[in-house]
Amino acid sequence: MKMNKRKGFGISIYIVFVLLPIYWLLIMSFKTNQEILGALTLWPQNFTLANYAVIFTDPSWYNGYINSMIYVSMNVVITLLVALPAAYAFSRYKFVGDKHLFFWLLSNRMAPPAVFLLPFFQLYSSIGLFDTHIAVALAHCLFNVPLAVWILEGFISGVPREYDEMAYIDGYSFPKFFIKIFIPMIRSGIGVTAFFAFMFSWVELLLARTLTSVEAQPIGAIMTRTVGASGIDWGVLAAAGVLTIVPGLLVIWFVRNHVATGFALGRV
Amino acid sequence: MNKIPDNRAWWLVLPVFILVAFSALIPLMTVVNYSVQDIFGPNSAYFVGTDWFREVLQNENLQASLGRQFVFSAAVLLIEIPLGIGVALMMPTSGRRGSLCLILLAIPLLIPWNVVGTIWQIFGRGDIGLFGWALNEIGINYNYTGNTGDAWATVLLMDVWHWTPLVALLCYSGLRAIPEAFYQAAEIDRASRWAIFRYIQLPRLKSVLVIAVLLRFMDSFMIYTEPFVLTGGGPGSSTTFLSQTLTTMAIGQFDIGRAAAFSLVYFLIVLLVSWLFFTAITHLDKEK
Amino acid sequence: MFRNNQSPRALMLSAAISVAGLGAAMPALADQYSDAAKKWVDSEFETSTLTEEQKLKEMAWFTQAAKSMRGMQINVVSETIATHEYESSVLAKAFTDITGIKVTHNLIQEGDVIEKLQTQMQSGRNIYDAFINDSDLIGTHFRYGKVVPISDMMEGDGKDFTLPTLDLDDFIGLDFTTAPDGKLYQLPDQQFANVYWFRADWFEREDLKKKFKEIYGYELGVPVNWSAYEDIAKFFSEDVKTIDGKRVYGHMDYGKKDPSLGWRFTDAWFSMAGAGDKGLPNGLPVDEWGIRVEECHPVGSSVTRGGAVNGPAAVYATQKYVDWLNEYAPAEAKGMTFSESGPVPAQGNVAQQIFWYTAFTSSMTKKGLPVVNEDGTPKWRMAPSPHGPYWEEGMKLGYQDVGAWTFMKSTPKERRLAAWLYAQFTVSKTVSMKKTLVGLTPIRESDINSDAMTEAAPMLGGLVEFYRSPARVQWSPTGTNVPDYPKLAQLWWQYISQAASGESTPQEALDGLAKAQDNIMMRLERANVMETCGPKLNEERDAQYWLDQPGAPKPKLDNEKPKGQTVPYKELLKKWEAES
Amino acid sequence: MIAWMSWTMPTAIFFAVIAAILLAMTVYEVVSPCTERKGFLPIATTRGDRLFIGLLTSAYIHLMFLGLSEVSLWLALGISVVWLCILLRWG
Amino acid sequence: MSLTLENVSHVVDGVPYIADANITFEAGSFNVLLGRTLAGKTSLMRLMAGLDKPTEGRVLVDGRDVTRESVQRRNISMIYQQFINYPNLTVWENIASPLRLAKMPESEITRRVQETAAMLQIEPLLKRYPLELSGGQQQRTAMARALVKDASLILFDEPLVNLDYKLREELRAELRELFRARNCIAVYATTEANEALALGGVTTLLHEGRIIQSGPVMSVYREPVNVTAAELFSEPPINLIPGRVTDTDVTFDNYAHHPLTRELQSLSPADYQFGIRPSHISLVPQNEDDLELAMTVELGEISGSETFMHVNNEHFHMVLQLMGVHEYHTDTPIKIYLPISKLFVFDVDGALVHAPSQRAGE
Amino acid sequence: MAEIQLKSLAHSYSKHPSGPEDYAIRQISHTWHKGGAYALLGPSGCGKSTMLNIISGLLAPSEGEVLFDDVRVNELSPKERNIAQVFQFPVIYDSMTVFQNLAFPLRNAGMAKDRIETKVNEVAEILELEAVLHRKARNLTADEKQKVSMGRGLVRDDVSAILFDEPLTVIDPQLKWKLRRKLKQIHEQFNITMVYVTHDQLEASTFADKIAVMYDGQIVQFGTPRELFERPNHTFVGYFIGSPGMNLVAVERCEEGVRFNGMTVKLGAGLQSLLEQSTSSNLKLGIRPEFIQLTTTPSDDTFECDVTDIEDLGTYKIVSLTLGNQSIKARVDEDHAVAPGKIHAGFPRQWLKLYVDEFLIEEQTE
Repeated sequence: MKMNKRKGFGISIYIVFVLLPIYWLLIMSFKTNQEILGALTLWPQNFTLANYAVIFTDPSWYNGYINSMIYVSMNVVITLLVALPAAYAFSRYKFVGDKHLFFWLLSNRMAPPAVFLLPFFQLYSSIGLFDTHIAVALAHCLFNVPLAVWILEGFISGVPREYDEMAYIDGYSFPKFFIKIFIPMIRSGIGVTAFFAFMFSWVELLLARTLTSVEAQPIGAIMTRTVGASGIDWGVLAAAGVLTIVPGLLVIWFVRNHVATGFALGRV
Repeated sequence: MNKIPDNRAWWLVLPVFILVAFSALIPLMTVVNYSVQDIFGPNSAYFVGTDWFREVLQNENLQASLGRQFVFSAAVLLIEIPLGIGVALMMPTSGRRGSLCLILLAIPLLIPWNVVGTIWQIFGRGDIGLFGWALNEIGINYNYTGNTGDAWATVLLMDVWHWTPLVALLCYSGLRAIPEAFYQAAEIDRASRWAIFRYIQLPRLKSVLVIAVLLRFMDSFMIYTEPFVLTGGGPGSSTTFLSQTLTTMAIGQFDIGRAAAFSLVYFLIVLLVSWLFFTAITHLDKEK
Repeated sequence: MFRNNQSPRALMLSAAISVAGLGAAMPALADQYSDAAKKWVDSEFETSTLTEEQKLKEMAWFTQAAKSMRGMQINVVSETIATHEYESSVLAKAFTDITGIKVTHNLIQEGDVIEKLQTQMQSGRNIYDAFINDSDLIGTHFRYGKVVPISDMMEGDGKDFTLPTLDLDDFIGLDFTTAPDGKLYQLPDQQFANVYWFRADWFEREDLKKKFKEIYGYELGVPVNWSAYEDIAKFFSEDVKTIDGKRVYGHMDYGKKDPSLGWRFTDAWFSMAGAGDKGLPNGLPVDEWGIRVEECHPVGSSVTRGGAVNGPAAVYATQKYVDWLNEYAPAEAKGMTFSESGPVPAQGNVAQQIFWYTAFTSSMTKKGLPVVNEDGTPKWRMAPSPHGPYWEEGMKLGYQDVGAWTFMKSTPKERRLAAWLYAQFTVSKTVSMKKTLVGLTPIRESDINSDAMTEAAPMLGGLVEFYRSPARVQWSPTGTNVPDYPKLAQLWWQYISQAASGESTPQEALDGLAKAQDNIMMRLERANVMETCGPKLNEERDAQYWLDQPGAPKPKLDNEKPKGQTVPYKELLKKWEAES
Repeated sequence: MIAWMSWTMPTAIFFAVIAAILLAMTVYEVVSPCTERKGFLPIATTRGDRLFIGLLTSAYIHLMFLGLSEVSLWLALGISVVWLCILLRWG
Repeated sequence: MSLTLENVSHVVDGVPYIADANITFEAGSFNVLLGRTLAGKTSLMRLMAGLDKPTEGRVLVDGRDVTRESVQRRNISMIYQQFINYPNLTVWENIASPLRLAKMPESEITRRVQETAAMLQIEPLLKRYPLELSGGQQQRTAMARALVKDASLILFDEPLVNLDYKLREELRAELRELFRARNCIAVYATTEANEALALGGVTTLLHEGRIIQSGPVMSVYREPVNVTAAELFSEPPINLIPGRVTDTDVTFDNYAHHPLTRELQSLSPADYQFGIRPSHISLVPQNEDDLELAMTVELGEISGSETFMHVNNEHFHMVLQLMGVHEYHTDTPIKIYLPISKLFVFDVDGALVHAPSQRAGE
Repeated sequence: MAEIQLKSLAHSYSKHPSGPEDYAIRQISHTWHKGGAYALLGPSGCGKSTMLNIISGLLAPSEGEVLFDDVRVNELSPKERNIAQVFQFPVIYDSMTVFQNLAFPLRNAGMAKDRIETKVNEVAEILELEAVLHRKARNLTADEKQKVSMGRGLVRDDVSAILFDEPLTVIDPQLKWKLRRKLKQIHEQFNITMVYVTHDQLEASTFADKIAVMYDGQIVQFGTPRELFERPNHTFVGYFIGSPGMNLVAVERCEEGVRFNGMTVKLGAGLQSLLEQSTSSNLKLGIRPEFIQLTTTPSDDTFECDVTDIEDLGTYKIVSLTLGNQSIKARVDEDHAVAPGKIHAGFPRQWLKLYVDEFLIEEQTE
């Protein structure tokens, strides 16, 4: 029991460490720029929602969130759609070049993004996808798909092959088995994978910014407008920052149990 | 479980292959093409052969940032992996409190990287940031923008703040996957807390740790946005890592050819390290 | 790529208009566009140098000119300052109402604007239909040939789309956007300068004046040279230290390793110190970047090639920047970017700033700030920047940024012309007065001299006076000597930051910078990608050879700190008024 | 359409060679699948592994030559080819 | 239908899993594959099901080559050692799933599911999910799913091994009942000789990937073709004693001499291995020519109704299976009697030379 | 080594049990004597593992007390109770070698190096693990792993007791024989209190001197294998022990004894009077298949039956009979010839048991 108390204390300290910077961002978003730059205050002296009002009343602001959410969702869907069969193949079959393909997929996470930006821009422009959500979604697949395949492969390996065989024996065709039987069985894995895909797509900015100009502009790019030749609009920046956390919070809320229990079956 | 040899599995992998090949191979080939030319715009390029590679390899600034990069990645791994394991061990194992911990811990992971940089940039400032202010209040002369040591500490602290939850999350789920019987057996065998960790938890965390270490290595080796927003690589070039040098070159100066050569060298380094690591781990598993 | 989303209703209307135009003697039938024009003119653009009738006529011209483009959607982009925010949220809407062309005026960080522009230039693919970017790129634009010169457009395909009442001569910044070939490349949209800023109220305080005189032997006033600035900085930071119980500083600047640190230098710092040659708007043959040109061909920036980037004057200027930042500015300043440091003087603890952008004027005149009086008048004033010991009469004294409309050849013609209409709209006399009052970034002589400006003058701390004086021509942006602004400008912040942090000495940092600059120019020469006036580097020769030549690079002065010189603000004002 | 990729003859040849090697190896593998074996490398490898190791080390050999010497790269290429053969045969 | 494996071999990564299997299963037969762990039982079943394709050889159904036919197109069922059910479907849906896939009318599905569930006594569980059930119930569900569709080939891969002893006994009995009336091929893999005996039918012995014997259970039991077969099909394992037959007598392991009586007389002089089942050894002489051996008790194990006595001397170790409860303490000297008529005789290579005959009246 | 006493032990996994069905263990009082080899036999879900975990201290009982040598140990951890336990599925420390695995509990107790060495080698020899002693435990086969797992329990000779939780589940049948023998030997050698949980009567009776049969959270009989076989105290014991289990026939009272299907079974006077003391109508007669005598000739105390099935199990046969509407199984020797058709079955009086409310009633003789 003593142990548990010590643990509780330790984890509390760590969570405070995690939350403090976020707290600071949060209270900043409720302060006026005047107060932010003036004396240091631990909570807003003149509580204001004006910073949020700026974002919520201006479509060119809030559209950024919508754009980001659109391409992130598209990315999650595409990632899962292509990664599931591939992970299944890697987990169940041996085929020419499998291990090399796997490592090659993984190696795409290792390519430094900066230099690939211009080719990416050229590539998507040349097929007329510049400034579309799908372009960003596809580009993010580059680093999300390999990870998804990796994670899912672990989960799928945790499901005995007998399930597949039994389904075939029962007369299921592969697609039908996959959709009706298999996917529900590894839904925790899918939840976890979706979480990771969401996470890495949501936080990425370089590619998203390069591949868009107006119609699909991500929030991260719009946020930079708080920095101008006449100073930084700290309050709005903080409010925008706080709002970028919200979708993530919702997602983690939905997959929390999968993350806790899901991995038990998975790659680990 | 034995895998069935069947080349038809390629059909299942094909979508991934096409998708990734489209997004990876074409740009990669383009980058290779760029790397032997001095590019100024469409149709205005000058063939330079391997000059860029030579320059990149012999450039002292780049070597210095490579060195810093390795130090940074090593530091990140050395801090975050043990800390992440520690946090995972401390997390409540079940129930509402477990979920709550999980959600709170995951927050930093879900914040866009530029916002992470911004948060710490503010948080660390001596005048308007709680952290910098508090340190100065208790008499520590802290200024992350002026002092190299402080800058490093802050960049590391930020990275630890940002990414330790990932390690913790992975480890947490890894720990959940250990059957209760192992703890029972250890208890029966009169194992100490340390022995339980050393002989039960740690070995069973190995596969998640592989993921964690690989991800953390790759991502920390390519870290750009957060330290750029935080310190801009300064003071001087003390926190200028490879990726920042590269990004400045590629999308600041649009010095595409040189940047391409640079990034290929960079890519080869990451590839080698990751491959060595990957191979070492997978082969250790097989070893009798 | 070109999308024509003309709605059926718009089609019908335009048909109706043309029928009306054919059949009736009436100049124009009331339609939705003229209604909109009237509404906007009455409600938003009331203050103007034009009469109501002139304004409506101008607007009617836009409606008419845009007829064939109705329903089109175009995207333009600019950085974030009050002026552009006004354009983005008000003018774009007004333009859409009046012309039927849908404009999205996107606002992003300045660095991102340049990055997008670069991407478009590098790829030849259209990203935005028009950019508002600083005229600093003039040297780049005219050399690479990827930009449509405005003057060509006005005579060529844009002839029918050029506003008859545009009145180019009325613009004050045309020099900056005109290349050596005599063509106008960009259309000014907003401009601001960097000047000296100081707390006039403190400078008037008798106790302080007395104390200063005691210590330094001359009057406290607007510093004319850097020696005086340094003395005053030292005075407030070390001798006065606190005013009314508050810690005060005699200097404010910024030093974070960030692209904006480069602006700090490329904008005018060396020219203020006197590193370049005489000449307005930019020094010739050596400009404030330290780049020497011969017949428009850049020939080098190292002293050994005849440039002045690492000459004694530049080293001196850099040294002063570093020293003052370390000794007289608040500690946080070292970690700030341009945008972060800008609002700091508004907090009321900075006595003077040598390098202050007038873009901050509006944010520093807000009521309730420590630097604003009860009646709304500022406690501060702006004045001409002091100059360094190497400076000579006839050289530029500061930086003036002209954000100007730029059109790329890679933009499809239809879209470019639609954007051209919008660009003219944002600078037309109907709207420019109002825009100037909102953003305080005047571009037209007529606006500057208007009654409205006179009325606003007391609140603006000398802004109006500055723009009305002929001295303003001493403030200019980067000139045509710089062959590739984006590539070269990126070098500056990286090398300067080494000096700022003490990692290397100013001399070492500038040597590196000069070498890197020459290197890039050498590559430009090698690849021979510039249509005109490409770099042709000089052979390296002994530095002394160049130092011995007249003009920049100038040899090191024996005494870099002459006696401080100040001038009372009132006298300065009188001088400006007298000249105008 | 592909002008933007800035192809040059040397890089085109380079990719063609790589593609040819991969194709050949794939055909070889399909025709006669190989099993893991242990040669002088410290780990058991398949043919494909050895090819990968060979290509990666060849890249490093070239970089080494570029970074440390002014010797012609043809030498590096020669060494790499020999090394690749040794590796595939005995690795 | 009949199922024939013709020269079937299965090699994975150079390791032979099944070597040259030739066997035919007749319609309506109940077949037991008996072999130790890793003997190839599962591999053989997978080949029969079509889950794996043989490296060599053919699989014939009613003489038709189906070697390359996909699993889905064959009408088979399989029950695994692990309790494999679709975890996301209810028991009802689990059982109904093969029928639904066969596009059977809903009323027919309902009828059949009810019927099968009743047969396996899982009607009260139909609305539950498999993971909420006990192991026995899960396996019953799996069986129901396998039985509901009238497959022509039903494969059982050690289905009872993870269940309680008593439950195993019951299900085994039920299985026998269930298959009595069916006209399909049932193949049942097990490692336990007793299970094979209890199930009856045709027994096939599998050892290291090879089929070593196949035939009606009692004939295989009574006449194992070689030592391996005898060892496999005996629990506790058959006792083996090496011996040398000369013209006059037989010497067991250079130790116990015995005159050549009864069946032994027909043996030509050579070295042999003699086998005797534990149940045939007794503690009291039953015939005068019983081989008497003096042993010491090593361990007595008492099952419910039997006692397994482990005895040894310096030459042999033997197991006796005695009816009833016998309590002997360790190290008690004891005499045991081996009836000569119950001896199995194998040659030195292990091939059967002689098997004891059954009493008349069988 | 210790005597383990359970006092009115009860356990429920739910926090607020609402009725007896919520209890995994219901009110058990029981004593395991010092140095005995015991088995805890029962079907899955009867609560036997729960009880084992309560004894070892992995689980705290909801009610009742656990005493070791008369000392209450409810609050003590397994470590403090000094108990060894072997689990159903092998639990090995897979990063260690077999040697390290076996030495682990000793090292944790701080034993001297050379003593550890001897002890481990001793146990390894018993379990025939010498060959793999220095291999990584991860690479062992399932039964080797389980041997290691058992070895870790056996290596400690100072323990209060060793508990086995169905340790042979994963072991190949051929090996089970060996290991059972090993365990028995080990017990005879070390004389440690051992409790062995299993659902397999053979394992239980092979291993244990006395067996506790658990059913539905209770111990229904505690006795020697012979007692369990010959005198099952509860119908469940009758059913569970023996293969096949005891034939149980529901009967009703009649004047001379009990009756079913119009057939009367006479009871002795003692038994008759005992029966009369109870009013319950839940009466069953039980007889083991082994004790049914089949003859082809009828006699006084035989009943005529139909043979419905004959199962030849090699060493014996099981004959299924119908007597009236009751089906009964009889077990006969392999050499005993039985033909389908009519047969006569005799139920020897001494093996005929009467159960009232599932429990045995018996005359107090001998």
